[in-house]
Amino acid sequence: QDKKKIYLSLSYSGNSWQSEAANIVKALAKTPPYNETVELVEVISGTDPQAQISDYESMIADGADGIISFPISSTALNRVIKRGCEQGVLFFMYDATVTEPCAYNISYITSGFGENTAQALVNALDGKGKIFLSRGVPGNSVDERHTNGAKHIFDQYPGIEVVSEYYSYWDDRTTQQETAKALAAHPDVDGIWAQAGEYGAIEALRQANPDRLVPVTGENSNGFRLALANPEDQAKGLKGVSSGSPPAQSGYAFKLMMEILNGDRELEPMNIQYPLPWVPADAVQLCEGDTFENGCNAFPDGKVPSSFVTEVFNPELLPELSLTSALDGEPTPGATIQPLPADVVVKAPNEPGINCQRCEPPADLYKLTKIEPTVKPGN
Amino acid sequence: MGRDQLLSVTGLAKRYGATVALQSLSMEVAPREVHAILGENGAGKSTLVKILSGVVRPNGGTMRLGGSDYTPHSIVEARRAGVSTAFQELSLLPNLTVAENLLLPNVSGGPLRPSSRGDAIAAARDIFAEFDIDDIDPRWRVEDLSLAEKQRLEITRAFSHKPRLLILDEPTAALPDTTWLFDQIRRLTGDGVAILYISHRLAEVRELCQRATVLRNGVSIGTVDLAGINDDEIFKMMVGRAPEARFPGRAPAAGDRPVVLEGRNLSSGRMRDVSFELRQGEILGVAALEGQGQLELFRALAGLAPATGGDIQVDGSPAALASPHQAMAAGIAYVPEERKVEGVFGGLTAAANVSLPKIGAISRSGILTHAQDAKAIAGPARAVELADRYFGFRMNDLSGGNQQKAVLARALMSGARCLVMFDPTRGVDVGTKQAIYAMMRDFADKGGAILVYSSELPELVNLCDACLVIYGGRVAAEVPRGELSEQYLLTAAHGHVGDEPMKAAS
Amino acid sequence: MSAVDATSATEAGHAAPKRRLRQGIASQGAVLIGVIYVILWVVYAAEQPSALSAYSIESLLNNSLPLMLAAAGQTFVVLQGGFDLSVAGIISLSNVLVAVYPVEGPFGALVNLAMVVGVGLAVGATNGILVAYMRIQSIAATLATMIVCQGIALLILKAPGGYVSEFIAYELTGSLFGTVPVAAVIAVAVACIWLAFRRTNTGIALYAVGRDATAAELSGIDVRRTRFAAFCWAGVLYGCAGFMLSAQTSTGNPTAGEPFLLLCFAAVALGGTSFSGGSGGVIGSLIGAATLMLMQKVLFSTGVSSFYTGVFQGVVMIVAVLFAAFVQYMSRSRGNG
Amino acid sequence: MSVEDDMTATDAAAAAADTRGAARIGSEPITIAVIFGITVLLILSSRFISPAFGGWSQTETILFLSSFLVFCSFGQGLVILVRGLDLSIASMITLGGVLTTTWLAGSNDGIWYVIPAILAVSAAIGSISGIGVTVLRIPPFIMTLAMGIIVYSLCLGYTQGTPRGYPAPALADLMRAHVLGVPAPVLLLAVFVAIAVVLQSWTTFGRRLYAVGNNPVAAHVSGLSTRRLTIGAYAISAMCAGFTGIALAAYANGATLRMGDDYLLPSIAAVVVGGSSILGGKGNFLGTVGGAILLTTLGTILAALGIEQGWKTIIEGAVILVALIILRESVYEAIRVWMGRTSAG
Ligand SMILES: Nc1ncnc2c1ncn2[C@@H]1O[C@H](COP(=O)(O)OP(=O)(O)OP(=O)(O)O)[C@@H](O)[C@H]1O
Ligand SMILES: Nc1ncnc2c1ncn2[C@@H]1O[C@H](COP(=O)(O)OP(=O)(O)OP(=O)(O)O)[C@@H](O)[C@H]1O
Ligand SMILES: [Mg+2]
Ligand SMILES: [Mg+2]
Repeated sequence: QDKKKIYLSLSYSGNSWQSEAANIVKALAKTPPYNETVELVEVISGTDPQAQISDYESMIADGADGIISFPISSTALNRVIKRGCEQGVLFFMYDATVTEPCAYNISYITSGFGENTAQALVNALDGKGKIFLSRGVPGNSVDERHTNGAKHIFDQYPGIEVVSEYYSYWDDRTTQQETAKALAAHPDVDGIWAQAGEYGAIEALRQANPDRLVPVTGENSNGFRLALANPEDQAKGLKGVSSGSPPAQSGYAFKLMMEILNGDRELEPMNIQYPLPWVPADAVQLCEGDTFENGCNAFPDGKVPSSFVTEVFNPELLPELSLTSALDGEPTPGATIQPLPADVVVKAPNEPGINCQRCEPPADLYKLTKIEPTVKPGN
Repeated sequence: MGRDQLLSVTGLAKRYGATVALQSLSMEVAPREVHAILGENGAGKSTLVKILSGVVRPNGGTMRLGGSDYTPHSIVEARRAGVSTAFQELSLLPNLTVAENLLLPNVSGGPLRPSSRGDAIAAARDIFAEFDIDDIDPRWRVEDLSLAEKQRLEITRAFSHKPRLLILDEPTAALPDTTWLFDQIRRLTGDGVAILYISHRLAEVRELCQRATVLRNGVSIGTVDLAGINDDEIFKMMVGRAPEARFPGRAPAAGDRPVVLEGRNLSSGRMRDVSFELRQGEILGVAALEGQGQLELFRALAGLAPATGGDIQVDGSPAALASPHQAMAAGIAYVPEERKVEGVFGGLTAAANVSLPKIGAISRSGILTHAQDAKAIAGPARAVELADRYFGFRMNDLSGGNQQKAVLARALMSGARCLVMFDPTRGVDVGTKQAIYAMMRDFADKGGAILVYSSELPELVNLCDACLVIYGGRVAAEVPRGELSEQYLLTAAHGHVGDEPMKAAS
Repeated sequence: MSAVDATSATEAGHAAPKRRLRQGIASQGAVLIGVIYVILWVVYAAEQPSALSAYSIESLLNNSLPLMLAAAGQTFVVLQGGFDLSVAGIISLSNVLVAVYPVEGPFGALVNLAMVVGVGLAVGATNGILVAYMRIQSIAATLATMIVCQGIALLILKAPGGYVSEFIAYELTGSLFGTVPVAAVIAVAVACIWLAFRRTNTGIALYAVGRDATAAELSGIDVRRTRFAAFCWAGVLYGCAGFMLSAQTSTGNPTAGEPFLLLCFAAVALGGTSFSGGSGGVIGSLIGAATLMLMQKVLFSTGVSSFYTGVFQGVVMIVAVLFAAFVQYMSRSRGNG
Repeated sequence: MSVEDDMTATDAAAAAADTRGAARIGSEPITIAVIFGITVLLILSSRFISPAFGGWSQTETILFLSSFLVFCSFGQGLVILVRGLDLSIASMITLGGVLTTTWLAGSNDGIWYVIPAILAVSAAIGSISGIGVTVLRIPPFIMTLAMGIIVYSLCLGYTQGTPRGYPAPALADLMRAHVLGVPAPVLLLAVFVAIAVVLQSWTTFGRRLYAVGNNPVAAHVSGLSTRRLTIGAYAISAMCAGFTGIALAAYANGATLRMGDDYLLPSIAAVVVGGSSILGGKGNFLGTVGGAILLTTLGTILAALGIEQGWKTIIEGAVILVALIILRESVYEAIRVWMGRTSAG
């Protein structure tokens, strides 16, 4: 029989986000009928673009039908991707993107994480206060996009003062240490705008003063969601919203790619937007079982580590998945692959340097989509 | 006198931090003269050499060379002014070839011009031919040369710069045979070169030099005509006290005492089939020309290069000396040949260097203080006349002779019953040599045993209870105490025993 | 660097009266890593038949060249007895410059090349002054300059982007006359320049200074100038590495140099250059770097489970070195017997 | 000149004792003093950046945050002392963290044997590196780099990419506890430094390591077991890294696989900025501690600066450079000459 040869190319592995995203793809590939029709090979290239280039070359030479990948660089891989496309290989990038037009990008990046969370923080602070920006990786285009979005909002509020801006490498522990350093200078901070690693920011606040928390916006760690929903922490001053990058993107990308490869769907290479998760404190709901059911979006303490990224599921797009898929890469017993809804694909806007090279961004780039300002800008 | 001197130095001084290496040195050297510098270890001789050759700059004093002011800022400047030097601590690069070392820093004839290997080798051959060296191949790596070969290379390199003033800092310390050197020196002085000659061997100095300047504690005590002064007077100028008897008296022969260390048919490298017996209370000498296999014998006993054939017995039972650690455990302490490479921990203090083998015993449950060090080493340091003031010095900051004393003190310190010493008095001053002889005699008298190689035959003749002569890797002669004489040892070492030339092993 | 290397060296030196000629030893490291490289190629080609296609070879060479140049530069510094961390900073900075200020055409490529060589030289010279003349330990001084370079790169380009001129991106990663990869030409050119340089006074001085700076000084070598020159050479080569990296990725990235830091030391070590200075050479490092990149291919083709690729990678590195040591040991003992 | 004149001169000089003085002050105390001096100056002057700075609470934070770097730098320093380099530190920290969270799994039970077990595993892995370096004569750079890659990959496989579990609550509590008003981790740091200083500078083991690092050939000739000592240094280094991993896991209340990455270069930097020679044989742990605290202080101050990251990075490099220039040998020489003069005159 004719199995499709699919490569899963990771940059680095070693944080919950990366391994969950990879596990989802692995679990899907083992779910019937893909277990019969897909041969999935996982390759970890490390953080060096040269290595990923080399691995892409090898995959193309090896006759891959499709490559699903978390790209290390949005630009350095373009040349090899282009060559792969010429050989008829499908390239699906999840979460991070490439600017080569012949690849499919599936990402939430364009969905406005920075501006929406920033507005949520402004709302929580009533438009004034000293805040920290806990950023991602210096010199990274995603971090740049998020931060620009956030600053676009903060700049409209003269009452908001960014007193410290530091890089936390999307990592809990680094966030904790960097936040601790910033807290040494500004123990009176009023709020923290964070990217991934936000739970570290909360730990640092607790370490500095066990009785006082401040509003924090951040991404999707389970620990963060639990804290947001915890009445004790709320009483100490914690407010905020959990948003940001969902590992589920990889599953969506994989299923879409398989549908194209199997001839079930016609789709030219394009940039596809994944919807931005949005879970304010009052929306946190604990799951009883191993999947997102009945609108639940977090797991009880002890079931998963606090660094576990909750947005692994999507009842609509990925009904096949459960906790064991995300944690161990095993298929959910009894599940079979369900087709994606026909009209699922949402085109992402252009973002120069992120998903296109020489292109114009839309005029309403930083339009708010998840939240309305409750404080009027400008005072 | 003043006008026709080649070199004149007045009031030269050099400090290193709180340490004064030279306080005030004045001297003059005439053209064609071989001028000796005499002084105890640490008196400042090498410091003078370094200043004259542009390696370090003095803190005070003036130097004039050939009538004009002389203030070299680098070794190259000094060479250009006509001063070249063979250093006490050899300055060769072991990872380069002989030819490259010889021609440094200009091997290729221009900074960006690639050298042709052939040219460099030819140039090196010419130099060797000029100075009568025919047993060193310019293509060899210096790493693989014996210490004596390195010493000759260092000297030849100094010759090759065609100096007006040639400085030789203890050139014979590692040269068992001085004929070649003396011939060259005589030829060079004949050509008008003046030579500053530093050595602790008075006999040599008398043979070569007309005048000597004596240094003590960094001060030049004066310049003397060697013809008009006897050894004791020179000694008194150097040290400030009258000399003791040169060699200690010897105990009765040790024939009936137990054998401590025995080698049977040892082979390794150039050494073939060497057997010996070393008895308690005995000092057994080893005489040999350069590279006859004596080094292999000593290294085998030290556990550094285990013998490939034969066996070694300690106290009558076979001992595996596979590493220096095992040799130490068997009670054998080694004084190595190449001090700089194998003996000295340059960055540690002299005290730490000496106490090293015994720190386990002097520490209190593993904790060790500098005070404990200093206390523990006092005895051995006194035995080799290493002054207290040097205890806190880094070894690299000590003079060559003082480093040697520290290495000797370490061997003593180790508590071994058996010392295996390769040329222990190399570079050590006249006064200290006597102290070391006395120390060795004392060690033997107290029940220890010593195997000693020396490049100075009088030492062997006067100190040892018996002597092995090694030639071509084999024991050419075993000379009992009664028959020890320099003449006899020399003949045997050249492979003539009873006027019968011996066949070399290989 | 190893505490025991020295011991074994003297043991061997004294046990074997056989004298070695320098030629043989100096190139031995390169020969051994060359053998390993060939063996890896055989494994790779056996696993992946397309490995020997012209395209495959060209792309592998293109992919390896930046690391090869970086490792070549690092070798100069390691030979004189030091470490140069600024490699990461200079590569990032060069990459960013080429991508932010692209100049089209072959002449433009020269302008861009001049820019990165200038930057490399400037940073190298700064390192040289700090290390040779101000006597700061090289690893510390170059750490500081690396950080400064990274900062400047971030100021010039905040996030990946920019375009590299077409000429650089396409001509320099293609083949001359459609047959000889440009990358191979550059690598061979660097090797030839090195072979000539090694025999100049400065080249010989480099080995001398690395082995024993005091003895080198006493032999009349200008130790400081030699060190300074080594850092300058290194800087220039890092600049070229950044240039070729830009050609390959055809964009700029302010953190492009970071992966090169450890890799280029690994390449130098694999190439048989000793970190205590004074032995080894650029050719070994070039092949060492190429070996590291080839290893990526071999790992891929053997299909080790992805989580444990690292185990395989680490073991291969160790085995490569052990193999080299074994061959050396065998050849030496045969020579003695 | 006649011989008689000389002899009188001789007698005169004979009477005078050797007045040339001895070596007085080593470079190490000066390095340590200077490096702590720079750190204190930085802390004091940081008051201009933030009014909350320059006080005890900032110092507390700095000490606390630098303790992780101090722990792993001690091992790194020992390995550098014996002419090596330990590039496996990052992975060993990760290993320590991963084992802490998976073996303890969020409970206090077994903490008494799990922690020693983690340290033992670390030490065993360090010994393998040491054996590779000494017995197999693999260059330390390659050996420890390869070992680091291997250990990292084993962690990856062991956790299947996601470290789970928590450290013991007791450990997490310890990180937050105060003893006599001082945070427990700061006290832990003090105890660690005391033990480490004694081990490196005041024990026979430390002295032997200096000897091996200073001249490995001479150490071998003097009968030291250079191999065992070197292996010991690598084992301690791995153990310190494992310990750092435990502490970090306790601090962050969990482990990640990249948790060690931030410590590799800084651990080398702390050692070298602290005055140790990267070529081995020379250095003092107090200097390393100063180096680690200096680097952390700098990070803390930069975090509080409201400027672009590019400029922050440039300032970081520049400050390190200035510190290095001040810490140069020639500066000690000057100080030593000056002290020599004043004490002589
Ligand atoms: N770099 C240095 N730092 C400190 N003291 C030094 C340094 N170099 C030499 N000294 C000291 O200067 C003094 C003179 O040493 P020098 O080497 O000139 O003696 P020397 O006369 O050559 O002795 P030897 O006969 O033993 O070779 C000694 O006390 C030595 O310890
Ligand atoms: N250039 C020099 N001139 C004079 N004396 C020096 C010089 N360098 C070092 N010393 C002396 O050497 C002594 C010790 O030096 P160093 O710091 O290297 O050893 P250490 O580290 O204390 O010894 P250990 O390794 O046993 O702990 C100091 O007391 C110092 O006075
Ligand atoms: Mg001397
Ligand atoms: Mg010391």
